[in-house]
Amino acid sequence: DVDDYKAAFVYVGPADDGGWSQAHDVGRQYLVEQTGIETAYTELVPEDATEFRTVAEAYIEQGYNIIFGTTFGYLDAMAEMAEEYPDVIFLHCSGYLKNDTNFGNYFGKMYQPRYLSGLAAGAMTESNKIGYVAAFPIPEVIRGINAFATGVKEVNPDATVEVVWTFTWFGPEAETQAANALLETGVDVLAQHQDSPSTGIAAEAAGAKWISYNTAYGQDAAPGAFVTAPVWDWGPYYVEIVESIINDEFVAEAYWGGMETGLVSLYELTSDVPTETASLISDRTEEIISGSYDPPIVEEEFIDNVIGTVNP
Amino acid sequence: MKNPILEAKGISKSFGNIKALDDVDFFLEKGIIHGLLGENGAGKSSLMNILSGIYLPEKGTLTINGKLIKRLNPDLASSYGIGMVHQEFRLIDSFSIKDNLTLSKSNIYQNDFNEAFSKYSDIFALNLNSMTPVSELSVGEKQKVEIMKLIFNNSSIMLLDEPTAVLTPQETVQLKVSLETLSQEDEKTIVLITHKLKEIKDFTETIYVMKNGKMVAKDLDTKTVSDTQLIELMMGEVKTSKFDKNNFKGETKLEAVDISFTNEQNIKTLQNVSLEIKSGEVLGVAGVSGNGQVELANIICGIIKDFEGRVIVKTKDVTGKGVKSRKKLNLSYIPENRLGVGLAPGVSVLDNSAIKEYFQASFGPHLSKNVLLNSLNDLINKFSIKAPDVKAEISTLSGGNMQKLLMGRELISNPDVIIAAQPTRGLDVSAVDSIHNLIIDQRDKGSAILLISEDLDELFKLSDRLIVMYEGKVVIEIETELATVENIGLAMAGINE
Amino acid sequence: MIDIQFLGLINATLQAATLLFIAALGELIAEKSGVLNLGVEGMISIGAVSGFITAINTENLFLSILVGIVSASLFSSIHAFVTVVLKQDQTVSGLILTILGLSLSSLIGKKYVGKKLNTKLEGVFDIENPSNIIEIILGQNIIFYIAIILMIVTAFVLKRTMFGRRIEAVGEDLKSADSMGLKIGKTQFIATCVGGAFAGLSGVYLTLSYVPYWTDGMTSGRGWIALALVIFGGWKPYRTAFGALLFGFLEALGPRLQTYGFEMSPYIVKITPYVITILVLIVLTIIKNGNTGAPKNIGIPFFRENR
Amino acid sequence: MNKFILSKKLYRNELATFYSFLIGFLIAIIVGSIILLIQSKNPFDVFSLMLKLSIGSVNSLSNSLNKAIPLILAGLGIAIINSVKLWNIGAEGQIFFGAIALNFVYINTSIENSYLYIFLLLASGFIGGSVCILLPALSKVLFGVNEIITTLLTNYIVFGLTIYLINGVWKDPNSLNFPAAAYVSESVYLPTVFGKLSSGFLICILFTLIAYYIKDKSVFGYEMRIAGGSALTAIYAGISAKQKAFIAMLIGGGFAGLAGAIELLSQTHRVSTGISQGFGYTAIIVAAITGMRPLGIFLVGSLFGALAIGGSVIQTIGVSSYISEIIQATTLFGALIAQFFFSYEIKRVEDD
Ligand SMILES: Nc1ncnc2c1ncn2[C@@H]1O[C@H](COP(=O)(O)OP(=O)(O)OP(=O)(O)O)[C@@H](O)[C@H]1O
Ligand SMILES: Nc1ncnc2c1ncn2[C@@H]1O[C@H](COP(=O)(O)OP(=O)(O)OP(=O)(O)O)[C@@H](O)[C@H]1O
Ligand SMILES: [Mg+2]
Ligand SMILES: [Mg+2]
Repeated sequence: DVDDYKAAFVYVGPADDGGWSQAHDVGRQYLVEQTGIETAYTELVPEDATEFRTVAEAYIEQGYNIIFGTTFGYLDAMAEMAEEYPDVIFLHCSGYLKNDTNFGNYFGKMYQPRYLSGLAAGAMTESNKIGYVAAFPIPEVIRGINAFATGVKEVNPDATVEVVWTFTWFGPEAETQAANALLETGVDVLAQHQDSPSTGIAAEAAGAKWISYNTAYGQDAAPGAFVTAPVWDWGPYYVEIVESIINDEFVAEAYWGGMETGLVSLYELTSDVPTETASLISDRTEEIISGSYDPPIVEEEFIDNVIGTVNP
Repeated sequence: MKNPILEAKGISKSFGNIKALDDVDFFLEKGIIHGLLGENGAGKSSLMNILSGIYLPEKGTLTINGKLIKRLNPDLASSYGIGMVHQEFRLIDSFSIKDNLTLSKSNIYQNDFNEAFSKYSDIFALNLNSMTPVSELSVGEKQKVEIMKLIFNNSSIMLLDEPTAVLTPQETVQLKVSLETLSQEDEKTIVLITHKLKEIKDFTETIYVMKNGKMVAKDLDTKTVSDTQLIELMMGEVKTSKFDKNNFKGETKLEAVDISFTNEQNIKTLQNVSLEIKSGEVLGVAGVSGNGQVELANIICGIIKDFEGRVIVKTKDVTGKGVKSRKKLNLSYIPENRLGVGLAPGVSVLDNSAIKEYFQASFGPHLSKNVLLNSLNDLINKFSIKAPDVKAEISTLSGGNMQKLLMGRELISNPDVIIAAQPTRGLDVSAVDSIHNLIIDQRDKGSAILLISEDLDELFKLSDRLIVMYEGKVVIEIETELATVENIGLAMAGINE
Repeated sequence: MIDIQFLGLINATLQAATLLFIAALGELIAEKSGVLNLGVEGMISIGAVSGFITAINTENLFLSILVGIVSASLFSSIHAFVTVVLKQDQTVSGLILTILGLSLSSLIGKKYVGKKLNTKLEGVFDIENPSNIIEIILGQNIIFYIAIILMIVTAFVLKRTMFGRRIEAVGEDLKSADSMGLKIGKTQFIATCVGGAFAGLSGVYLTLSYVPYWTDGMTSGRGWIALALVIFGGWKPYRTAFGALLFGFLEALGPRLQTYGFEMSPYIVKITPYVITILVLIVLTIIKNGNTGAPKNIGIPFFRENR
Repeated sequence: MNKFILSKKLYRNELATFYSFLIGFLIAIIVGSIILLIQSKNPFDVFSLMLKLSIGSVNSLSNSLNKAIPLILAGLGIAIINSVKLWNIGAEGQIFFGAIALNFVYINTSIENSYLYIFLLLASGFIGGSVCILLPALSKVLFGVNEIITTLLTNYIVFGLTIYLINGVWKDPNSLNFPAAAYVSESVYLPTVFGKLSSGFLICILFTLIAYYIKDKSVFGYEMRIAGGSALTAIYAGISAKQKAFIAMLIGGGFAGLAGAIELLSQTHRVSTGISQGFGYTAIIVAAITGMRPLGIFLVGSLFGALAIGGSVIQTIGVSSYISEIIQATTLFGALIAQFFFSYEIKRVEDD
């Protein structure tokens, strides 16, 4: 019965950050709407085992029995706690560990819509220089950059993608600085992997275009620059997994949803994307969903039209 | 009372459970120099601090020029024309003389500073550029600037708290002249605090005496009152000791050979100084301060190490060794600067009492509080030190008690060699007497004593032999019996007969 | 293209330096009066968030600057009250001020995280595409000019006016200044609040111009750097400004090095300003033979009746 | 004359700092309640949850005490350094550096006996803390460079170094490139004593006693007090003030380094940015608010541990964790205000 369960979400950023954490929180609200389960969340919990543990244990004391940890850094704590609290189900986003009983992980194939956004970027650039404000040099980010660059190359073999690392997930200032540094080199389209829209604000100020990320909420920040965004939609997954728990059908698995599940998608394009590009994107979208095409996954190094290093 | 310009009535003030002032009355007559006498801790400075708005009284009233004062602070006090020269300098060291003289809002020479400065420089015999930073002045010069500050602030009432304590005899004479000029020509009302009866008699017209926070005598006529009367008022009973000089002298305990020293400013402050002191002997060092005495003491005690020549303590050559080597040979040093060198401010009485011999209370790394406490109690009893609480900060003690603690600490171990610099500066007559007794006691117990002082009476009274230092050199060495105040005084002034 | 990159670097340097400098100058004034306020980080944060919130709600930039300044100044009066009126330890109070400022601004700013500011401080002179350094300088906004004016005025007032000499006298020697009739409490209280106001202005610059955006911990240690700059500058406004430029340059250089094709680790780039500051401090102290120029009575609580 | 006068009490109640702290805490609870009421939260619910989940069970109590360990150890180190009247604002960096030193030794050595190994690792943490303060200490005693700033700047350098290491040479290849060093082996984890309480807490008790001994009962502590009181007196007494300052700084840094080592061996089990969450800064306040007294630091540090845990858990019922930080800061300001009344009295002057 749904009343036997309470689900707690732990976020790394503010629940209304306009980015990653907000995407999860929208998913949580959808979950409540669909199932009526009682939920709670704690925001701004650092990526640190003891911090996560303190919060999660407080939830468990209060009778919560499903815990969603939505950032990679909670991994250790969740793996340990899953052993300690066999009656609580732990679900970890973006990790790679699981057990066979009460600990699973989930993530999405964000590189797919990133590839599509690369098609748009490649078509939009006039200077043939595209900038990418990158977060941390980890496989997920590198994979995304390569997928994006693959898209760029497909429509515009002359264009390059220049990468600057900020080492932040949510650092408006570092991201502004990095975006400006890129704009000074003459790029006219910027993409990003962080959760704040600072890159977009900088792009707009310089009259450049912007591929946002996470959610479409960022478009309010820089409507003049916004082109599109690879976005998350966690709601359906949350409903599916919670229902499986309620119905006693839960299996601890590693879930990696692609565009066919709706978990990841490319947000609606703005009108200034050329129509032939728009139709190319919708063709590719269908191919990806049907499984006839999947962008290459490259995580060890950058492909040849990317300027920068994976080991900064 | 005739027509007081300032009238304090029933003033009381306490610090913790110390009653510094107890129902004190005090009157000042316009244009007159008043003397204020009292033992250490009698409450003289406290009273002055109340008049100048630094301390607020718990009881009492203050009337200035017939007006009852409702509120007071230093700013208001100076607007009422009250200015004070404190026992310690109140000058901003890094600022120029000019800045120091003009910072106060009461300053009246804002626009014609230069004229005023040259005028008063003449009166005070001060030969300095007004842009010189105060830190570069000698103590005497600083004291003059302090007094000039009052004039620049248009103080009609000048409270001078022991201004002569740091002055040389010549400077004191100069000060007398300037104060007389100020009181007679500018009608300044002056209060002078000093422990030297001679100065009180020389400078003032009327005398007030305090004892234990109470005003025990008011408005005594200086011309008619006798020394014994004053001392009796201050101390109850008169006792100043006389010492005989038939002391037995033993083997040499301290020897300094051919000492020369050049300081950091590259000034040769000591040149070929040699001296030798036997057990049971007091060697007095006369000289105006700043002629190398401090350096000599610091060299003998191991604080300064980069000098030329040799220091031998009890036949052991300690040249180049540090302070501890001397301590091991039981040498004691009573430095000129009580608080700041001899005693550490901000640290408890207990800790300060152990600076010389704390290692005696140590067992390996352990320091026994009990041993320290016992030795302190010994000290307190033996030297009748008044300390409110052993855990209280040292600065809660009065100057005299601090000095007794310092002396006691250095003497209780019955040292072989004692270096004492200005041991009675700023102390009252009875404290001076007890310190003199301590020194003579030590002499008779066989210590070799180097006594550095600017007080010739003291030197003649205690020393067996005298040397005079002038510009880093020993200009005279003479048996005390054979010396006269004149020839020593001339030598101090650099005049060789 | 190199040119645009170079100008971009200069521009970013000036902006980073302005931010640091204003806060440092405020601290300098407080310290001159003898009050050490380690709460700069907290004060900047309060100024930043209150200015930002006002700007979002009213879109009135002038009002926002004012609110930022006033609220940080009021906030700094907590420190003044605790240390000047109640005579408590300045180091402790300042550190608590930082904690309080950071948490309070996070709490107040919670709803504004991620909100975008539609009005932003524009350059005083309208310069489209700056092509040389002069145009870059002219393209700075009003707060940059205010900073320059404040620098000149502060230096002048402290050294050349009686008012300034009195502030300095208090920080040099509390007892002497007091017995000269100077108002210790008032001077220190006001100097602390002026320091707070400057920090507030710096905070406003952060959210209304530097990064027109609010998030927690945005000050990211700038308050501490401002404190270091005061020492670096030997308590002198012009030298502090020089230090701010140096620091601002290194801060601006960091993310740009990647686009210049340097293979230097960005982590190492990030710590160089701190290393350089320490080294410069050491060299300066050696040159000046230990005399750093610090006000002598800094950090000492004053009670008139103390001995 | 003036109606009210302020006078300083010559002696302060020995427990004044402790009472002040309690009073400050009371004030903070009131302020916290007001903020909660403004946000329409029931303060009673919030505080009882805080209490329950910070000291209400063996489990939560041990969480709180575990949190207290770094606060106490770093605080003790700060207090030792303050004996010579120097400030250490760099405890945060020293905590990290302690952990870094530990990891360095761990990577480069191996010892069979795990107790011996743990001891070696803890010692290397301590030494790491000392090494971390070496530059500020040397530049202080040799040239007189202001230690507040150098220790502070060192924090940024060490934090940068930490990030550099965990993203670079020490990055754990097994953690999908997540920036953190590899785990240390389970054999060197610090054992727990009861509940989840790490045996680090016992070390913490031991070091509290050591700090107390050094400061109050040892010759070295005495010499530090004199040196801190007046440099000239120290010279006069034959005590090398610089030497004492240098040693005090190394010991104090070592205490903070040890905190980092314990944090690593009992909590994070690897070098990551989570080794310290501002413990080094909070420790300064813990030390200062207790008047630099080791036993007070132990007590107040423990309370702050509980407050930190309490602050984290109330987020779970939708109360911002900033409230707990505001409560902390208000407690401290409240304590400062209360201390004023313990050291001064306001007397009313009788009119006559
Ligand atoms: N600010 C203070 N704090 C604590 N105690 C004080 C303070 N000022 C004075 N006292 C105490 O009040 C008493 C009177 O001291 P005061 O300085 O007035 O004596 P004095 O007559 O000037 O002595 P001296 O000749 O040594 O200067 C002393 O016991 C002293 O310890
Ligand atoms: N006043 C003293 N009397 C006797 N022994 C002492 C004294 N002071 C220190 N000691 C002991 O002497 C030994 C040597 O100490 P230390 O090395 O500091 O002295 P030192 O080198 O002679 O001093 P300095 O460098 O000042 O000459 C130590 O064991 C110390 O405990
Ligand atoms: Mg006196
Ligand atoms: Mg030695």
